[in-house]
Amino acid sequence: MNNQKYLDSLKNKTLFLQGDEAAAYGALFAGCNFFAGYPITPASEIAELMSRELPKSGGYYIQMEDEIASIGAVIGAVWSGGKSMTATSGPGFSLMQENIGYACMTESPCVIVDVQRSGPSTGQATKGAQGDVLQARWGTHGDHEMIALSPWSSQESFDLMIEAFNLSEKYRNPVIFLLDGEVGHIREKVVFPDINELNIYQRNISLEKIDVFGGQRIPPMIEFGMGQRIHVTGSTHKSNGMRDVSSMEAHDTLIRRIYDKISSNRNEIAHFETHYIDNMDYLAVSYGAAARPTMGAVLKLRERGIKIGFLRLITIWPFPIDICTELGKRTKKIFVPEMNLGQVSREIERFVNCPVESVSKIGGISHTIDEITNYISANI
Amino acid sequence: MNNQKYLDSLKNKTLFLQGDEAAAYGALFAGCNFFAGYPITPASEIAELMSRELPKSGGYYIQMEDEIASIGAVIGAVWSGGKSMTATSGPGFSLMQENIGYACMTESPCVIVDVQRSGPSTGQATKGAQGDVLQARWGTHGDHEMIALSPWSSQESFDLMIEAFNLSEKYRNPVIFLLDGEVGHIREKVVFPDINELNIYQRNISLEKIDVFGGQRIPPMIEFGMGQRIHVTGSTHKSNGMRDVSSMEAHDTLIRRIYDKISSNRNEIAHFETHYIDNMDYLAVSYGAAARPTMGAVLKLRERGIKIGFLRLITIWPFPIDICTELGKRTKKIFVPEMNLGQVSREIERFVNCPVESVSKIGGISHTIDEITNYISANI
Amino acid sequence: MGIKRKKIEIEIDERLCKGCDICVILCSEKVFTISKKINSNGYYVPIPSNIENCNGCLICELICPELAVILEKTELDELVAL
Amino acid sequence: MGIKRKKIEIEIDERLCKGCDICVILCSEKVFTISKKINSNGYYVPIPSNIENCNGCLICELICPELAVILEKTELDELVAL
Amino acid sequence: MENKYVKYLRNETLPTEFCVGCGCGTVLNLFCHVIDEMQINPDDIITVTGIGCSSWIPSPYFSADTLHTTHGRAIAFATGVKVMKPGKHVIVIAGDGDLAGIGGNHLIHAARRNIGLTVFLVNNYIYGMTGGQVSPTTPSTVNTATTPYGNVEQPMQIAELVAAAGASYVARWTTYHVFHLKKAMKEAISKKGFSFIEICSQCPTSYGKRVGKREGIDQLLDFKENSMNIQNVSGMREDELEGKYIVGKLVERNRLEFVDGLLNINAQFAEGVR
Amino acid sequence: MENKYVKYLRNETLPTEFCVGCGCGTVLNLFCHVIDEMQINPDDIITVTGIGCSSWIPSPYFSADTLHTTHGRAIAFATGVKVMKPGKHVIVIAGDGDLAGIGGNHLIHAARRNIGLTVFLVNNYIYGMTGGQVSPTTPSTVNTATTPYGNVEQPMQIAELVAAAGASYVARWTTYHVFHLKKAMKEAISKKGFSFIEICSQCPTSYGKRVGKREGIDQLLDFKENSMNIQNVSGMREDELEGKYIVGKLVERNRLEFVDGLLNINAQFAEGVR
Amino acid sequence: MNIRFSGFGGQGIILSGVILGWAAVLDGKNAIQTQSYGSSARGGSCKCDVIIQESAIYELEPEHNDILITFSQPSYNAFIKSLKEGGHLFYDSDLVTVDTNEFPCNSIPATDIAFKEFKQKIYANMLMLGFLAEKIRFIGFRAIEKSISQYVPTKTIEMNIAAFRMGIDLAK
Amino acid sequence: MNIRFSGFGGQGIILSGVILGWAAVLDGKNAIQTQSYGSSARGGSCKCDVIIQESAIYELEPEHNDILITFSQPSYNAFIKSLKEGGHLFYDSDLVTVDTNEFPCNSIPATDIAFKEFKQKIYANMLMLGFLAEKIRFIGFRAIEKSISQYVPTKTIEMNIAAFRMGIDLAK
Ligand SMILES: Cc1ncc(C[n+]2csc(CCOP(=O)(O)OP(=O)(O)O)c2C)c(N)n1
Ligand SMILES: Cc1ncc(C[n+]2csc(CCOP(=O)(O)OP(=O)(O)O)c2C)c(N)n1
Ligand code: SF4
Ligand code: SF4
Ligand code: SF4
Ligand code: SF4
Ligand code: SF4
Ligand code: SF4
Ligand SMILES: [Mg+2]
Ligand SMILES: [Mg+2]
Repeated sequence: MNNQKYLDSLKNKTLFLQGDEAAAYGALFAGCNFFAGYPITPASEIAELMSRELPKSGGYYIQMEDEIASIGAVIGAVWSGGKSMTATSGPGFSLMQENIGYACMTESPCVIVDVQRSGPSTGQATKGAQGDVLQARWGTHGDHEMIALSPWSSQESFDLMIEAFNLSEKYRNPVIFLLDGEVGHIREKVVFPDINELNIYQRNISLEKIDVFGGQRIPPMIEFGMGQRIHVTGSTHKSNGMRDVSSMEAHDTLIRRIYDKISSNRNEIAHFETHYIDNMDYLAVSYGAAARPTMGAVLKLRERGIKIGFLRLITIWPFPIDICTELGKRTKKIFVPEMNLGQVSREIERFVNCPVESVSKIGGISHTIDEITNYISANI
Repeated sequence: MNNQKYLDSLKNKTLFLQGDEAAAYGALFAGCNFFAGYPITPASEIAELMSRELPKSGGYYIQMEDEIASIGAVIGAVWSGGKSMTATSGPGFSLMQENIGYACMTESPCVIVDVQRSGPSTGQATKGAQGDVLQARWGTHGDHEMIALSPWSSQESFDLMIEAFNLSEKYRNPVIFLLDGEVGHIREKVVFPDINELNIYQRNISLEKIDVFGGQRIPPMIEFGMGQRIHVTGSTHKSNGMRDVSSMEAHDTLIRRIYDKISSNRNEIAHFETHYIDNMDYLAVSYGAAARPTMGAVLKLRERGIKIGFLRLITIWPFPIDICTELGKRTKKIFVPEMNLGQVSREIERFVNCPVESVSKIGGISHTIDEITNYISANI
Repeated sequence: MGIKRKKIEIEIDERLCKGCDICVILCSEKVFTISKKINSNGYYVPIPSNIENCNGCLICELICPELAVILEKTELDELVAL
Repeated sequence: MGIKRKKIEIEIDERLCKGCDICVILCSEKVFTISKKINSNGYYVPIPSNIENCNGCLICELICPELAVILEKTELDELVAL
Repeated sequence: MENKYVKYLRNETLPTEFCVGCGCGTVLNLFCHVIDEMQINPDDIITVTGIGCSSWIPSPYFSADTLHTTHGRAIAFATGVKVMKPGKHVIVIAGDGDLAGIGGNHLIHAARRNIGLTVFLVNNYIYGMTGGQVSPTTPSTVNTATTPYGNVEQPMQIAELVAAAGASYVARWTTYHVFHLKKAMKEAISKKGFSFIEICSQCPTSYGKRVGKREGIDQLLDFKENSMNIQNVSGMREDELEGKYIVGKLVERNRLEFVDGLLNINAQFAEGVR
Repeated sequence: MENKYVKYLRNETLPTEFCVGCGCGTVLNLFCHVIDEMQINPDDIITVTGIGCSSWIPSPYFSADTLHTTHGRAIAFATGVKVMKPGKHVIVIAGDGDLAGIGGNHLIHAARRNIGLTVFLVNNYIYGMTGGQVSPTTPSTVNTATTPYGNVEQPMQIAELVAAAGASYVARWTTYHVFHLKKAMKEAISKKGFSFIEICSQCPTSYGKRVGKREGIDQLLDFKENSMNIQNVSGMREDELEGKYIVGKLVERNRLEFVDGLLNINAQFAEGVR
Repeated sequence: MNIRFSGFGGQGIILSGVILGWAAVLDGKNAIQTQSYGSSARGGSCKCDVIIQESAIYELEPEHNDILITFSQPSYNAFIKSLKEGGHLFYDSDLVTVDTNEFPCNSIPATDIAFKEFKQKIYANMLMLGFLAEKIRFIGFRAIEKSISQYVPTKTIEMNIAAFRMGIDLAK
Repeated sequence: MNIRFSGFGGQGIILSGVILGWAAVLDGKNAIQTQSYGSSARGGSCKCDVIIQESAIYELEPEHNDILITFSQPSYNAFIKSLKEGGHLFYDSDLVTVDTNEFPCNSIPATDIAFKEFKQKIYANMLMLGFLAEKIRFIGFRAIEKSISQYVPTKTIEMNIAAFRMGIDLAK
């Protein structure tokens, strides 16, 4: 079976899938043909599904000796024409940080799934969390930007994974797919689309020898083996890829371009969903697993006559600054239910002048609707 | 030679030392008796000095096979009674992240030096930078707090390293020593103190079997081999150290305590230096290498009659929130010269309502006094 | 001269045993039999029903994954006519 | 029947040579001599002063760390009386 | 009656959480016997381990100072322990994935460095704790959770590799060979320098069931029937050895122990020789 | 005249930045010869490397597709390359610290997996680029920047280790043995499966000067005088071999190449056999 | 409606929940299913939760269940507190002893029947599912049967459906 | 005052800077010294900067130098632009050809003299340091000699100081 045939065989199917599994299928629909990974709870389901399905669609699954090797192989595959990804959880995500920076620096498109579990360190390995949100942005050394997406359901996990690949190809940047152990493990209905109707971003590959690392904000890529004899390096390089480790200008030009290509397209990359924001006194902001009981709580509070709006972030990085700034002006207080000790709430503080209150819950179990409802009721 | 004799032999000496070397001597004065590391520019000087000096003072130097092993050995040594440290730069610091989280989770006091170089990735290996400031806070997965210090001279590198060990022992937390390649490599005069007049925090060791992981905000430690048969784990644990990976309460109690022991002592940990803040219209905030030309610029601007104050951060994490909040109320604008694309400036934004402007410079060379002076003059 | 006679006692710790039957199958003397009764933990704890056959080889005690086999040898001195 | 005579030309690339003298010392036929003159890069480039002694072993060309030894063998057919 | 070895365990953690018939329990059992027979005070033992089922042997079960580290890093942590506590028995017990998969580099370098650790690697041929993904020791062609169409990699011969890396003592035994294994464990603990035993062990839940051996005993019988002593295999072809467990002692030799090396230097300074 | 092998290099990067007399240049030189003699089009080569002086052989000098990765990870990256480009020659050239120090785990696992990479490890017995710290291959007792009182560790026998890990082809030669090394490089490139050459190389700047061999030629002469062919060392004692360079071919064998294994499975699906 | 299946690993607990959840979806409802699994303790207790609603499901981990199905004493002990007031308890009467009369109870010796009727204990879960389906009648039998045939190995579909139907009969 | 020493690795460039910086400190001034080193290119050009001031030193990397000392053509080429207007150039006359007359120039064939007088080229740096010290007279000779004896191997102190003093004499 080749990829087209394989995807046709899945066309319009409805399945009962875990968020992890849905993400893996999303990747297959996006054209992923290379997966390298290392088992870890609660992300192993992605690897297992990929090991089963990739050979059917003509792709390759490898289990590497660790997570560092996994992300390494993923990047190697990218430059060899692959659409590639890995999946892990916090401990593995920490180990990958050095090479995630390499992917930023070499502008290698790839998707890294972090199914967040209760940390730090080994923590509670089978419990979900949202504790890696700021790590996704700042985990590697040096200045860089990052794209990170966080779905709240199995269906969105599928859909957003396609978007993750598209963004990574379009912006030539790694994309962090911030699942959490809860969304990763709930089984829900997922409807597959028809692959022919999907919008899959095709990698911009140059067959001629051109500047692959500059000259334009997002240069085209090449593929190894086509005769361009390209030089790819994580050291500072000129637009032709050749190392330049002494000139300040080379570094400044490269890093600012890599930074700006994301930050200046913030609004194009930033996805979110709003509810009841036209007529609100308060605002709830949430994402991923925590967004579900938050939505439930918003509905309940509205029923009780409390004018609360809801902003659900889908893109976490680059941070949807504009909508936050705007809504911040129209609310008395912002509540941010998160399964961490307040990470997105910190970011919001940068852009608003109203009080921002983290409604944090840790320990592996997402908020109940009542917990959020009661907290907000008591603190408005 | 034992440690006391060794330190006596250095008493009141004046030397011409690189920031790196001064940090290493500081560690020796603080009682460091174990160093495990892996060479990397621009941090290797620390390892080299330690390999030369530790055996003289009865301590141990090991070069491990990589940075992951280095931080591992450091933590192993801590629980075996060592005062221990490692030193690296961005790439190695990224690799250490998983086990830095382990050190937070197990409350293992140790010092990790990151001599920041121009990143991301391999970047410009011999050039200095301040690009790992937010990584120091958020590099590992899961919720945690962090202590990070950043000296601006060789002398301060020496003095602050002693403080780094003291804080790490007192708060039972890893301390990140955020040197930068510039301060790490300038050679300046350093005066050693008399060890007998120094305030060295002695580890609080319990010889009885007690709760080493709870019961009080900062519990005492034990040392392996004394018969307590302690259980140390990076998994969520009860106050006696035994793993509990299913109870929400166990996780919540542990993580919030580990978090609060730092954040609630923020003002005790936070060191900074202020100049001309009593009478100011503008404020400059800086730290590490960038603080030096900033100080020069502030002096120059003052000469020109511009009322600018200067806040030099010495502690970066926990962030000195109170002084920022207070000064933020008394200034029209805050300028933050940093050798990155704006990292501390982001944090300041959280606490002030005035505009915060990053005066960033990347590419390995710190700002000149004129650059900062001119920038501020043009933007007030 | 004395020849040593050994008295062997075998018991299985109900709290620890998980009924894997490794002792049952590996005992060359068929000392254990499989129980028909489930215990409070939900396991079928073997019964050392033929202790008299035991040759004291200790395999059961050493190989039990739950340290559930308790085997005690008591050595009794005895005079034997040559 | 022809016996092949080889004509060997040796040159050292001034741009590349760093004067490590490895070729000078390892050539068993002492073909190279150490130069007394520094070149524009600051190196003493050897001189292939005894090319006629060269046995064509190729060591110099293969071992030069700078690919600076240029060695060309031209094979000339020649009739030789047996 | 109570099993007299249970006193070496943290009683409140019993019964173990290992699956029924898991070989980890046998290793734990034998380890208790060894400590008892060697009359080692557990206060003089520091166990260090990683993440995985096998890592639970010391953490939490065996009652000694215990450092339960991150996945793959036990030997690195143990290195710091041994340097600061050279007089203690520093014993690492963990799995194939942990010590030879993600942690393989620490393993070979510790062996090379010849630091005086004792390492018991419990090789159950699989990633047990995470539910049965292929490990570096999974035999070729076996189907696992991540090799649904058969493993195309070759299994690592860990003991041979550690021997090549420079260890002072290397052996391989299975959980079936309780007497040999017990003896080897004693030798390893007594040996100065880096000592290592690869213990082939059954994992009915995550591995056995994938090779038609659903109960612990099934794999034990396989060990029994298919083991060959290393002394008898020289000259045999690779294919003849397939499916065999090569047991026995691979290496025993004397080299400078690493911490001794460090201590020598320090002693020279202490004595003013340097 | 121009050296006809210079065309294999990125001309604008010459002269190299290697120190005077550095062995890396010789490896580069021989590599050009090999490619020329094998008539391989450099467009069919993908070089992958790490961080270190030796890594500069492919990056930037040799003109082919070049992936200059992070320190120690070249083989991991190369694995992704080879899987996606099985028809290309994927060649890894890097240092002892890079491939066998920090990167040792990738090395042994790639060897075990038998993925069709060609690896040339330039062993200069030191961390050259960072200025002369002890490496896993630094001989015992040598003083380096981080072993000022002598190295107390034992050097890794990399070739032996890689052989034990399962590689298809393993050899060791020195930069002095230009003809043998050239031949071995050809064999390694031709060999299906994981092939590996440990190349003992001089580093006058960071290593040689610490052992009284300040010029490149001094170490070359040491290689010349102290090398022994592996065929002649069997039965010799460890101490007799001290200071010797054991050169020759250690292993050549045929095993299933990893990517072939993957391709077989995919082919079965493509052909509907599965 | 929040339903929790519980018991030992290996009793088909999770499969029951997945089948029920998917059946609910086939029946046009919203459903999510979650499961908890121990790390190494494969023999320990395990649970599988299913939430079924007409409206969108926002809560992922409900505090209380409407229905608890249990196949082992330890899991009964662990989860009986999670049952809502007025919630329904289902259990295997051979394996669980109930020590409360707070809740409406429904039990069959499912494991024993499975072993006797189908020669394998593993069919106990489908027996119980049929029993539950008939007692509660919230999901159509057709949907459940369709779900069963999608989730069990092809060779065992018939047997599983037979067990399911026997469960229904036992409830009548 | 900003002083830059430059040349090839191995010419003792960095040592010169360190000695001078430390001498300034011994002389009661503030001084910082920095150096740049290539990654692998040990033979390439290298530089060493010293800043000496009465007041506290806040600038770490000055854009312009008051004094440039150079021991090789490539480093001369690279750094001549960094010299301030009116700055002083010092160089080894055998190794460097100067192509500008913008600056006051001072040169001696230091390497050659060192080889002839002290049998080792390595003393060129101390010759130049003495030459510089006498020409500029900003740091006391005593301080410099003390600094030399702290930084060079004990066995070579005498020779180094002799070279330094010869440098002074050459400048007179
Ligand atoms: C960095 C990291 N990666 C992955 C994991 C997930 N993980 C936990 S245990 C394990 C493997 C266990 O296998 P093994 O070491 O063989 O031990 P076993 O359970 O088989 O005894 C893995 C991959 C982790 N905890 N940390
Ligand atoms: C993660 C990381 N750690 C450390 C370094 C610093 N570093 C650069 S090259 C190198 C070692 C080089 O030694 P080797 O691999 O033997 O190569 P050589 O220079 O000797 O050829 C090191 C440690 C780095 N770049 N990245
Ligand atoms: S071997 Fe142990 S656990 Fe297994 S049945 Fe026998 S006593 Fe019970
Ligand atoms: S000691 Fe030996 S013979 Fe006796 S019961 Fe145990 S296994 Fe059987
Ligand atoms: S070997 Fe090459 S670089 Fe060295 S001297 Fe000869 S030609 Fe020059
Ligand atoms: S080819 Fe051989 S003989 Fe001729 S110059 Fe070169 S090394 Fe000497
Ligand atoms: S999964 Fe395997 S190794 Fe883990 S406890 Fe169960 S049987 Fe033992
Ligand atoms: S430091 Fe050593 S390996 Fe690096 S270029 Fe110089 S001689 Fe070669
Ligand atoms: Mg295992
Ligand atoms: Mg090296």
